[in-house]
Amino acid sequence: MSNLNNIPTPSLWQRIWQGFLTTVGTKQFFRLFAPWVKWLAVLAGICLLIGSVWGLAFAPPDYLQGNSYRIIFIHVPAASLAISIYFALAVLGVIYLVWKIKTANLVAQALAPLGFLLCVISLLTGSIWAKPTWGTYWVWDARLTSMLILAFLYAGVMALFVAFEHTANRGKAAAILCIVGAVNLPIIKYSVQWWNTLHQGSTFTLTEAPKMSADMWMPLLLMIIGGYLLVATLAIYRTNTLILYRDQGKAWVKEYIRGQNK
Amino acid sequence: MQPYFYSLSEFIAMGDHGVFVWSCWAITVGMIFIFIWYSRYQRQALIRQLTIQQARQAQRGSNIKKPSAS
Amino acid sequence: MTNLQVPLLAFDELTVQRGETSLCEGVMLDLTEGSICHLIGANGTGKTTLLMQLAGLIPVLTGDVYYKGSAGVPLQPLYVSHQLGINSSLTVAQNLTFLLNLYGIKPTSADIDEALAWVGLQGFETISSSHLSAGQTRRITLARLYLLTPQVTPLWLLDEPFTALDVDMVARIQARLREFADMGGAIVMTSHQPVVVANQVLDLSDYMV
Amino acid sequence: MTNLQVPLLAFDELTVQRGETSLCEGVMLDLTEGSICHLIGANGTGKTTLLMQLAGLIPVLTGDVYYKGSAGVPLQPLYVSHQLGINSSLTVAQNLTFLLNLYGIKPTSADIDEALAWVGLQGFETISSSHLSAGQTRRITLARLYLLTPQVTPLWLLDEPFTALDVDMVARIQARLREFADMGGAIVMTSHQPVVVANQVLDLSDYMV
Amino acid sequence: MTEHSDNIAPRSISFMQLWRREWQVKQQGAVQWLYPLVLFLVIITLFPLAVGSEPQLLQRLGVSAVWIAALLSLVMGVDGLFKPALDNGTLAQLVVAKASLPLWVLIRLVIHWIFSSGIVALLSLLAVPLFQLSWFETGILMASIITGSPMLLMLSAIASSLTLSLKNGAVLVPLIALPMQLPVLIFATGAVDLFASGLNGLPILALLLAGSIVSVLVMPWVISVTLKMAWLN
Amino acid sequence: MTEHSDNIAPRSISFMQLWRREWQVKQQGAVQWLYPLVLFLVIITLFPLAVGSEPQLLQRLGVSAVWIAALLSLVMGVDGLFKPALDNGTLAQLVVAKASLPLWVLIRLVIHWIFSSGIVALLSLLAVPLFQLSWFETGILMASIITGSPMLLMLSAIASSLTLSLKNGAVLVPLIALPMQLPVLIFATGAVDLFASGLNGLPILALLLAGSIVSVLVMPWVISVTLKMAWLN
Ligand code: HEM
Ligand SMILES: Nc1ncnc2c1ncn2[C@@H]1O[C@H](COP(=O)(O)OP(=O)(O)OP(=O)(O)O)[C@@H](O)[C@H]1O
Ligand SMILES: Nc1ncnc2c1ncn2[C@@H]1O[C@H](COP(=O)(O)OP(=O)(O)OP(=O)(O)O)[C@@H](O)[C@H]1O
Ligand SMILES: [Mg+2]
Ligand SMILES: [Mg+2]
Repeated sequence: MSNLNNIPTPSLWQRIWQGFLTTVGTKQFFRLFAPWVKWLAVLAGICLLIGSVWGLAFAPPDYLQGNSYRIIFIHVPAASLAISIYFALAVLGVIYLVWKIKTANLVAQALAPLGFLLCVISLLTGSIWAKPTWGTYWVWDARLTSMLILAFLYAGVMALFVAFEHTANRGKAAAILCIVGAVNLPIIKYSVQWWNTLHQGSTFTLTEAPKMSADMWMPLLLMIIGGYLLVATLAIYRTNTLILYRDQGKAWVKEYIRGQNK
Repeated sequence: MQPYFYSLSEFIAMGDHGVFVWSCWAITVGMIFIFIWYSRYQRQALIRQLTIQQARQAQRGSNIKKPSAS
Repeated sequence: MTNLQVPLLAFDELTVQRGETSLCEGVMLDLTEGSICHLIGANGTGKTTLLMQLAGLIPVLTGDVYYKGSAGVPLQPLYVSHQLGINSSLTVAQNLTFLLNLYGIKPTSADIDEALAWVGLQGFETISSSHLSAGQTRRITLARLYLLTPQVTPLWLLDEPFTALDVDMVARIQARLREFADMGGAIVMTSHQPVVVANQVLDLSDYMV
Repeated sequence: MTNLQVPLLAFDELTVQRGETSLCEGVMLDLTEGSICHLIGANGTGKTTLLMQLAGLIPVLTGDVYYKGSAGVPLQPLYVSHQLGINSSLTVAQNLTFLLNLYGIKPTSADIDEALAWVGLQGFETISSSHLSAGQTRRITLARLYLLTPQVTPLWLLDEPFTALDVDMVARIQARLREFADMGGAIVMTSHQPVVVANQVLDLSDYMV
Repeated sequence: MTEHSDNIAPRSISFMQLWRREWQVKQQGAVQWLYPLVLFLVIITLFPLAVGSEPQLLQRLGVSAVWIAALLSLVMGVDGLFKPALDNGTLAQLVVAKASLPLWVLIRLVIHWIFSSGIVALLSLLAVPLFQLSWFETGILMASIITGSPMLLMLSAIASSLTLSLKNGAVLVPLIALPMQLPVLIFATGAVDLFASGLNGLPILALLLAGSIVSVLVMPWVISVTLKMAWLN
Repeated sequence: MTEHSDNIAPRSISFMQLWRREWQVKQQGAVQWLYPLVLFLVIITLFPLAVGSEPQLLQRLGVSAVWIAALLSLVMGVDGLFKPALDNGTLAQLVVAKASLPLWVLIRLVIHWIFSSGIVALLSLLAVPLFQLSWFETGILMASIITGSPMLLMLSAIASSLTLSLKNGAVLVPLIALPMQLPVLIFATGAVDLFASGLNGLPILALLLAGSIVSVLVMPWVISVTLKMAWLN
């Protein structure tokens, strides 16, 4: 049996690739990012606190909407994060399916409920805001509807993650759904431009200076940055929980658990 | 920098829009804190469970093969 | 203890039939307590059909069945068929508990553990039934045999109970069948494998129309 | 006629696994043309899982499989499992035709008749498959064995092919297995019943983790 | 000979045990109860999307939209109500062990109802903001769902049991059930309309309630008789 | 040693043979095509009941009613698309025999399409008398169903294949599929509206058509990859 012993030697690139794959392994992810959680949390807290106080107490009111516009400081970060997180899920899905990097799938699983939560927050704050400005809690306007659809998409993704929790297929189905569902993102993003709607167009663009006064957009920017930091914190923390669960049989987890109980 | 509101009651009232603004803030902060608490709870519950499991394994010290708990 | 005059189960000129097609006619049997009757016949003879009639799933249209001396099909026998009565989304223990509840038994968790250990499923209590091999799935249903006594149900109707089981398990089941019969139960079973503990054979081929 | 240097199917240090749980490790086998390998092991050892891996339904993650000398799982083997591939709303002949079509065979109606007669289902061609007994249903799938030759598919993977079959049919199938092996085919099969025609035994219990 | 309790009714499975089992079967996914919620919202969303966002129009369609959602959520799972139990042998075990089949049927249907119409009835409150219905109208809508849907479910269930032993019975279920359900739907939406236009719709609601009560009392028996014919095909 | 055609692609089942089989399977329930009809009629009936019989209003609602019926009839039967083939082993036989799974998926979907959206497209002609739509508008409606529904079906099918190996996956199918399908519905009804108001909806129809063509070309591959994961659980 000559050919049974004839193991092909891996090429250099294969070895480099293998090396890369091991660095994004679950253990490495845990080791690398666990210490960040504290610092990210502190930073996020500072940003959000300053942003909130500034936005609520110091910023001048909008000449049209009065003080109700202060909802913007949570509405916009929540909405924009909800969209970004879904995009991240799609990207992570591709990474998981194409390069078979398990950590990507765990990050996605950790992020999905967070995205759903933010989507629900943006819907709730939006509809509360709608009452004083448009006189009703809900209109079937393109942006609102597409945001609702995003919430449904999140619900589907979460349902799939939960349903496959205990199988070898974990996350594959959800990854595929994230990718297929991502075609909706442009529709949500550009619904305001495609259809004439009640909802506000973009204020922040990369090409133009913001039309708001600095006292309004500065706290908003702080809130957005704080929001992203908070999401990063929670994503790392939750991913690490999933890693501990997934790798509970491994020696390094046992070691870690022993360390925790000292 | 100047605070926009002169008094606390004014700050709470926010013109006529206090209800809307504060309910938004309450909902958001509440939900996010519950989420953070839940994430922490999950981690702690897992660590507790794994600790118990380890203690049991150590105690038995045998290698009875159990099907994976999946 | 047993009254040998009155058989536990008897047929007289029974017709095995499904709808309007008769498969076997004039089938006769006397089954006393302590008997293990091996029902044989080639594929498609009507063995499963006969057991379904005895279990009360298909009506007996021609001929008589006597149970404990009075006319009528058996009351609440144990019936093990190809369809195991197992819901694949429940755990092993949940399924077994339900199958025992059906006979008015409230198994303690020690009972369940013991019965599952008997069929070699110790440690599988909380595993979903869909994550088992062919033989293991059948073992869940067969774990009942360990806990059922003639006081609960004196008649067992078993349709190919050895399917997919390994040799050890087949031997253990056979031993249990003997034990049950000795305690005063009676068994009608089919199998295309030899049943060494059987003390009675009914060949349905003899009655085919 | 056969080249004895290159086995038809070989494993080297194969791990039988489902998802992340390994069931058996380091399984070795060399299967030449003319071999009938009887895979044995208690319930839940991993026999079905191994056959599914060979059939290409579950990936082989650790260890190597060689088919006709080159690495990879077999191309288009015959696979008979507990799930028979029979749609109960189609007739017997329609089901058999489909199962043969899958291997690029266009059976004439004489072929179908002959194959069904071989499994004792003559006259059942236009009967709905749901109206058959347990053994008869399995016979539909097994009727393929009569028409498949090593030219079409040199490797058969049979998971408990004798389940629910009567003694005559088991004997007939075994004779056919021998015939197929003698024509240059190879067979891997599981069964908890003795397989007298097997000339090789692989006991998975030896490799359990 | 020790008389083996010949004349005593056989001891069989109790109500609580049956209930626990059916609950366990339904419970598998802990988030199960979320599905009807999302499904309801999605179906509700279909209407404004297809019809356009005029509040006036939506207000008029609100009641039908909620009712269609209720109907669909009832009908959707209904072919899985008895078929799996037949296929996996549970039904045979119940029959052989002389369990009370009507009781089992009732328990299964009650649990199915809770997770479909029951939740939809609760969710119909969402029609207030989404379709700008008034609270009063929504209350009536809720009442009409609660009184009407048991009858709808029973009709679906009998259709489902009738087609049980057929090979592709599943397709037939809505076919048999829907024509019978249509009148219920018409009455129910009619009642809400009457109230909305200031008239008294109570007699119609009472009629629906009576129909539901009768069918809940009678149908489990009819269904269990039908179920027992499953092996006769 | 006789070389067993090692390097020749294996001979497997042909297009015609697959088609014949799927057709036979579908044929068994000969009344299959009645189902979308009944569903269609129920939904159609409810609209006039809900909004009253003003011709003006009904005319506007016709398009939406037909589209909702088309969508729901596509979604409803879809959980039976692949599950039975997995359970009875057909799918395993296809995979092992190296049959072209994308081809099989496509054939199954085409046949399903004919008996759901295909029929609804035909039935949409009924909108002419029922809702007093113009022939022109009905033609556009039909065109929009024909161009849009293949994409809807593909989305349903991917949802169905994703939940294949789940015990109670059937509930999840509409949950996953409908959100992705909503935008199609928006575009399709929007196109008909545009035409009705004298504008050019052709670009939107073309967009739908393009989407459908792309998804018909791509999705069978994605679905067959997903189907092959069914045994991994
Ligand atoms: C339920 C109702 C609402 C939903 C679902 C919603 C959703 C969204 C979304 C998705 C964004 C885009 C975020 C991004 O692109 O990063 C956004 C931004 C925004 N929304 Fe809303 N919104 C709602 C109600 C409102 C109301 C009532 C107002 C105020 C009149 C409002 C004002 C804004 C503003 C000013 C922005 C920032 C626009 C920009 O800078 O891009 N929204 N909203
Ligand atoms: N559902 C059914 N409808 C109509 N006829 C059936 C049905 N099931 C079985 N039959 C017919 O009844 C006959 C007897 O079937 P039965 O299942 O009783 O056989 P059996 O003796 O148990 O065979 P096996 O050894 O294969 O299990 C068969 O010839 C079959 O054709
Ligand atoms: N779908 C599944 N998901 C997870 N684990 C499974 C699944 N099916 C089987 N197993 C596990 O894999 C192991 C091997 O199963 P397999 O079906 O290969 O056994 P087998 O040797 O064929 O047994 P039998 O003789 O009973 O057919 C079993 O211990 C079982 O617990
Ligand atoms: Mg039989
Ligand atoms: Mg097996």
